[in-house]
Amino acid sequence: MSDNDFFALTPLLLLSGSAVLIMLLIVAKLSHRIIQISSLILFIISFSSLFYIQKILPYNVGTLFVVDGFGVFVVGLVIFSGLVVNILSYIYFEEKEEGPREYYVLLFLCTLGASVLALSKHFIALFLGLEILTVGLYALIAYLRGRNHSIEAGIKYLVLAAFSSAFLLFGMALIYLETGAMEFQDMIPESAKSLSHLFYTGLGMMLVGVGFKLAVVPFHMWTADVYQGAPAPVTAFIATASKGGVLAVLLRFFIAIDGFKFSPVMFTLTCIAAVSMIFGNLLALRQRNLKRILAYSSVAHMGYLLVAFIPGNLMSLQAVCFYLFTYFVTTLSAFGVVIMMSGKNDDAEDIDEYRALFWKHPGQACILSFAMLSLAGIPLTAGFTGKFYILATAIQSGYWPLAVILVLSSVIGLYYYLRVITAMFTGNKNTIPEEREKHVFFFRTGMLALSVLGAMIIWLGIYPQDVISFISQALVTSDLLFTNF
Amino acid sequence: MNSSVSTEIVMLLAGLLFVLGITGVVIRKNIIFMLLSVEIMLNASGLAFIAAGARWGQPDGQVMFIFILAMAAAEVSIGLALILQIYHQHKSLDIDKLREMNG
Amino acid sequence: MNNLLWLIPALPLAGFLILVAAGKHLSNKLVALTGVGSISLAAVVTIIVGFNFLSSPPEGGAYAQTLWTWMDVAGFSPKIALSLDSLSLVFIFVITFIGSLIHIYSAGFMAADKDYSRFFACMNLFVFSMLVLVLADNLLLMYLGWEGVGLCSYLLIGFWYENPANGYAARKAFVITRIGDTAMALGLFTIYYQFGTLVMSEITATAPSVWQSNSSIATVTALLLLAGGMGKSAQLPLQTWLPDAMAGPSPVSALIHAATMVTAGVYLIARMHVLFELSATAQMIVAVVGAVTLLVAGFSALTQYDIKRVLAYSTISQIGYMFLALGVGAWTAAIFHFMAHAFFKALLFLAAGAIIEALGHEHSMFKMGGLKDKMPVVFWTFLIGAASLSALPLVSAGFYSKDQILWYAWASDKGSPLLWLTAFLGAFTTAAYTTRMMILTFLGDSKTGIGHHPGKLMTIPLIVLAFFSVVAGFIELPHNFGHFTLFSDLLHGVLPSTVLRADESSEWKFQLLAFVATFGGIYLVFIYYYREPYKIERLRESPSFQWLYRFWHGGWGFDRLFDLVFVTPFVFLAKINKRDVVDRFYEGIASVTNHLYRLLSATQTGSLRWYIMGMVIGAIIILGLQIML
Amino acid sequence: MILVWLIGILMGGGTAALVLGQWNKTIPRWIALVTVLTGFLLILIFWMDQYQTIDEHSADVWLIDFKRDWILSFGISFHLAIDGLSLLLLVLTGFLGILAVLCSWKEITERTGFYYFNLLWILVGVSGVFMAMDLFLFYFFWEVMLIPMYFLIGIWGSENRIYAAYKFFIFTQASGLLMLLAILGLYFIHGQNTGIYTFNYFELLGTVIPSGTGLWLMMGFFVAFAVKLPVFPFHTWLPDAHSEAPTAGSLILAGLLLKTGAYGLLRFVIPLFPVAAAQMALPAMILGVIGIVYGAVLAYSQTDLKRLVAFTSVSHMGFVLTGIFAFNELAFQGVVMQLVTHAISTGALFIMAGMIKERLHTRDINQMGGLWSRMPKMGAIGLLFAMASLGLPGLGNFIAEFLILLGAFKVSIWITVIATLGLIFSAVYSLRIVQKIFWGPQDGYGNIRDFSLREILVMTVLTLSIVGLGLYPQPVIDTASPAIHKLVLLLEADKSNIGKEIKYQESYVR
Repeated sequence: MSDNDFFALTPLLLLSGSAVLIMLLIVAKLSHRIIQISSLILFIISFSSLFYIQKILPYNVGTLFVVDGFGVFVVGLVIFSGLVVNILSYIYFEEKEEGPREYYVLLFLCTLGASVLALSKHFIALFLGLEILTVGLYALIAYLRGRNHSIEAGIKYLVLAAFSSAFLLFGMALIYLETGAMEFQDMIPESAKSLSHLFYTGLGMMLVGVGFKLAVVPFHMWTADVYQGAPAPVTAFIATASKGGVLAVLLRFFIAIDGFKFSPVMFTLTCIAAVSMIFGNLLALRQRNLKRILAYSSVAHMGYLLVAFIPGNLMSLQAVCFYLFTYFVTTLSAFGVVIMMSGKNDDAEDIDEYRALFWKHPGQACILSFAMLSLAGIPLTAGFTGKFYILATAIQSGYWPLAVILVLSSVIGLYYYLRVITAMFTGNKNTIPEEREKHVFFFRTGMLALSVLGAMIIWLGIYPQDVISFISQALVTSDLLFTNF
Repeated sequence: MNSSVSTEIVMLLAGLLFVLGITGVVIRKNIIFMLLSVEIMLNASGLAFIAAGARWGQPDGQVMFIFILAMAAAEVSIGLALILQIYHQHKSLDIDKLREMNG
Repeated sequence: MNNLLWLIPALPLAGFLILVAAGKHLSNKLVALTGVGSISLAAVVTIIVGFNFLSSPPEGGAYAQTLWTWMDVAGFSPKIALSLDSLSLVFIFVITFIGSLIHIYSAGFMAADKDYSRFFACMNLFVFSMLVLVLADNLLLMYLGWEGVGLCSYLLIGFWYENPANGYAARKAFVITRIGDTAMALGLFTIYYQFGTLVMSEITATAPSVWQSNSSIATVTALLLLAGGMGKSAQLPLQTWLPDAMAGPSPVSALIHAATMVTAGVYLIARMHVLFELSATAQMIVAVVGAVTLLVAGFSALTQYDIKRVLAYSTISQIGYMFLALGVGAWTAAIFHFMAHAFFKALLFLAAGAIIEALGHEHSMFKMGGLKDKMPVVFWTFLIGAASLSALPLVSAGFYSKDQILWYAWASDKGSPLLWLTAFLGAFTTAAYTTRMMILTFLGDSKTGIGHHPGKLMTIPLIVLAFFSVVAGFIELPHNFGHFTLFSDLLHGVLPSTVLRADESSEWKFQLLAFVATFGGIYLVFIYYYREPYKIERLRESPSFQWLYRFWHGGWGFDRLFDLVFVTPFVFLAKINKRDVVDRFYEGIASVTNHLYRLLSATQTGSLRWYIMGMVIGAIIILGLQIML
Repeated sequence: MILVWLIGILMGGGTAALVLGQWNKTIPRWIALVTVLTGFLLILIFWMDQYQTIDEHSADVWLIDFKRDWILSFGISFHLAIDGLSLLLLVLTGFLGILAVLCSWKEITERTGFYYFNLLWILVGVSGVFMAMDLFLFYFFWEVMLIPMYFLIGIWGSENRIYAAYKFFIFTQASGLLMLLAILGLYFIHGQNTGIYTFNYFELLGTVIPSGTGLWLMMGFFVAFAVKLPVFPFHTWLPDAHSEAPTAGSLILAGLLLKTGAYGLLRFVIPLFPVAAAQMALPAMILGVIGIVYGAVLAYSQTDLKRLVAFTSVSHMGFVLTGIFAFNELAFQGVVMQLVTHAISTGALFIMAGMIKERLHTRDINQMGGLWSRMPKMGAIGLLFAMASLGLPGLGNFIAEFLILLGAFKVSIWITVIATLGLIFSAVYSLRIVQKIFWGPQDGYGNIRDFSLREILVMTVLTLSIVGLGLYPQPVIDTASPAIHKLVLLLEADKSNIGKEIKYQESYVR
């Protein structure tokens, strides 16, 4: 490995280094507060390193990784998500757990895993990233082991994730068997005709594995339980970083093997997208648990993302990136409010706990409203621009049925997003937890972070041009562009 | 490298193991057995990798197998920890009793 | 002088605005002064303008005054413009003159009412609308007046709104006339697209060249206008509102439901006579409608208890005569009868109002009686009015006007023996119910004590009207008694003269027959009701007579028929659909969605094994798809 | 620039009301009043200024045009422009805005800051809709109207407000998304035809669209506008929303939000898809007529005053739809008049309903009666607007309905004949209002007062406008006429092009 290789991998190295460093700090028996702050700083450093490596993009690190604009963009999102989760975690864990320090190590590891995924261009790297992420998540989900739901969620996630990993691995093995290559771009078949059933089977099994991670129908059933059972910050992380990384690698994989020309696969994906949008929205319809609502909503949103994904052209790439961005921001702010609202014993799950939030704490209520409206795709918010982008992509390539399904299902979705907002301005219950007073600094920081997220939602809704240009720029320096476009 | 066993046979074995694993996961109620079955599935994949590597005469398959082993180990360790907790809380390892979250 | 024309409608409007804006703060005296004053001034201006008109007839036979362009859209540019010709002159004279008399009467009649100013405001608005109706130079502006009088009629019928029955009567009146109005609006559309204008003089000038005689478009258009007229003028089958409209105060009945508004249909048809002349069918229908109406209403009038309802049916019947006249092409005769009718019917209503007021709001004639000596002024004036109504030969205005119609019904080229026969029968009936009313009200024993006598404000208008009820007839005399044709000469600038098919020399025979009808009617009723009342008692016992009596009393069952055919189904549909059946569809969608949610939600069992099962099935489907496709 | 100012003032005012509302409950309403007054004056002065120069036959109908790049990647610009039609509707927006603030003056006592914020932001959305000449921007404003309205209904509405708010939001959003699809379809068709990807309205005009696709795209727009208008089978959100909203909400819903639907049909559906719109004309007119009759019948059966008035809106908007698809100048001008006068008359009825509710605490007309003797002023005004609603000549609505019917008569006699049934039914329901509320025996209400000074002011202004429009509608007609004229020319040009159109289609089909 050359110096340049190391240079290109700086963010990953920083992340793994941070994990080690935090571990050492824990050994030094430093307080939660210090660990939190130092991990915050480390996150910021890792995040800034992304800008630092801009100039050498795109860059191939051996056969395993490619550091290009697209990858860096997704890594940026992932680290950003880790950063936000980190900021919001202090109060949440301080109230609940005796030793919340290891949590930060795991957070770094998971971030690392998702980042590795986003940069990988090889089965081994893919597997590695996926497992770093997943194994970390097992622990994170069950982190608050005192709670019943945590353990239940943990074991469900563990069994299912391992189960799906097995599918993924078997699929990879089949493809490897068929093509003799583990690096994505080497397994490009000359023509679709020469492909055997074995290859398709392999691809199908990989879809099962990836489908689980993305939580699309029919592999969505775990989502709600895990979202509900996991600590709210972890849920936020699962909802964003883990899905973003997996989607990135899926995209990279498909572009590399030009999977868009395999009609059975694309047909499958189309069905999955359609069913995910419909089922996701329907499942959330009268759900009263906010975390479960967000879980089902994420199912639908993954469906939307697949709609953008399916056309498989440059615009679809941009749409996916843009939507991921808006989805990250939105989901993080939604969960952010949940985290802030959560009390000592339980998360603020039931939407009744949000009654009258508008009058009691307008700031949080506004941010949650923004998030909900954004998820619903109402103009003025990021979600609308994102959805607009997706619709444009779909229509440009003539995927009218998908576009129509997207529209109709998001109408169903409207109902439950509105229910959350409605809950916030009805009733008179005071549910603001008291401990906010104890951690004024962290509370303020948290609110600041949330406000920034809220502002970003609006900013993306009103003036998305900067981000769109930024994404186009990032994609220009993407390896995957040169190979197939 | 001369292989006396054809790739097809090994793949068939891997496939069988995989299906066996699936069956195990689906029909067993005891969490430990479920975990075990998942391990079987993972190992089936590992086997498939080795076979594939063998077919192309590359070490990559075996590398992958080692990774799989490592990951399986990590997974099992966390899994067992969780199972302990479950037993602690529920006094049972019946997975069907663990369905508090639904809807 | 024609620039004074705008003042005629403007004065009542000003009165209305003052009363609306400040009515609550003015004393009753000031209110009356404003109300009566504005109309009287309008009457004065009318007389000045009319005098001018007669002394120096304008070119083209009409004064015109354009105030402003109402709107201008794609060549459709109706103007707010007034036009005065001899026809409208007759009308505005009647409206302002009788209007001011009735206002004066009302000042006394309504004195005790708490809503004194509201009453005068509405009355002023009515006079304004009516003047706009007859002065309008185009059909659209006329339509404004047309609907405006409808509104005022509504407001005044429902003047005593606290009794819901009055409100319902008002609503009925408005809605039924609206049906006619709507047909008329359609007529307006047709006319606009046929002639490219709604100015009446232009239409009448160009119609004969645009339309062929008896073309179907002419018939349809004429019939649509007729429908408008039928609504306003309470002709069959839209007559049912007028008897109920008697819920309003008596001056209202006198002004609106006798003298002016209800004759708007006559005005409309006379004004658009060219269109009707182009279609023999339409004109015949006008005649038939008139003939049938006059008979139907006449028989109904014979059986009423309520004095105002008698008068109401009588009004319908008399307007039927006017329609008959229009239908047979006796244009001036119709207008002449309108004028005579305005005088004597206003008189009758006002007198009836005085009686009702005096008897403490007693409407039933069977509870009156013996008023001849107690209220002499009312009696005598009422008698003159009744004489005129029953067309007492030679001395009453009604005789001259009705006689003309009877004659033309026979003699005009569009007349027929059958039409004459109905008119003749009608004359008989008219005499009969008038006499019945007189006998029941004024003769016999007194049954109800008199509260207070009408004051001068009320009696003077009665006397003036009585005077005109006699005198008005003499301006138009048949050729065999002096052949004085002042009135028809006046109108011949606007309305064509009637083409006769019979020889004028036979007219005396018909006059003689009319004598017989009138006196026959009077005599018969006199015998049955006064001289030998047991006869009527005996008659009442026969079931078929009872049935007939009830049938006529109920206005020939029209109300029940309409209720059955239109009102009940409408109300029923409205009731059952109150919650909007379309919404059920959307609720259906919502509930399907909800069911889907339940169904899907049930799949989220929480059981890990179930989830795995789901994944396995999903995997099988996906792999199946990969292999199959 | 004046357009940007208008939007800016409203936005700023709203935000200021929200922020300052934290301190004091009465400040927001003053801020709101000043804001809407400023906005109204601004646009009114502009109107006065332009009125003399408006010429029916001038080729350039656009009075102002303001354009800045917004999202370049999609060819989206911040493009505002107005012609006479938009100008009229903007004036109406300002006018009703003032009334809305005034009639909320006493009614809203809770969370005033947020209330006026929402109110003003609805106005932002509405004015934006009337000005936007970029389809994306249009859609953007189209949706911006919804959220604050949702809050307005959901927070300050009456008992069943949540249901109503949902229904309102979901109906309009669902149809709006279909429009978004259609907008995108148009965008790409235009892009593929010309290579220029833009949402600019002026560029998209005259896009050659294969006829099958054109019909679908047109339907996308049509449904969105039909729901807003509302057209017969899509009307069911309206009674709920209207009856549950606070007075100002009902006022703005009826007065402005419904108008955006008609505006959209005139501005987008017909010019962008003349061929498809022509195919749609007969069904649309039939729907309009059904709406007229159906709305009227339902209005008759209602016992909730606001619901009743809401159904009358359905009926009146049926006239609008019929008029729009009659495709001639008379009908178009009638439609414009109807938009303005319906806003005033129905708005007045809603305000009145609000005032009655304030006094009697009920909207059930069966529990009212005899109010005339207690409140003669309100009685007179109520009567006047009931009359306006039934189309009494001399009041603005008559002109509108007459022109529409006259225009429609040219196209289809039978449809017009059925539409005139609406005139009869409108008499039936309007008089029912008068009968049930003002007439009849008076019950033992407590101490109720007649109009206060503020209420007199509001009602006087409304009365003067409706009478003024009834007797001299020419300013409105003149202002709208260049735009209408252009629309008619476009349709005529299109008629003569029908032969060519078919050739186009063949070549496109390959």
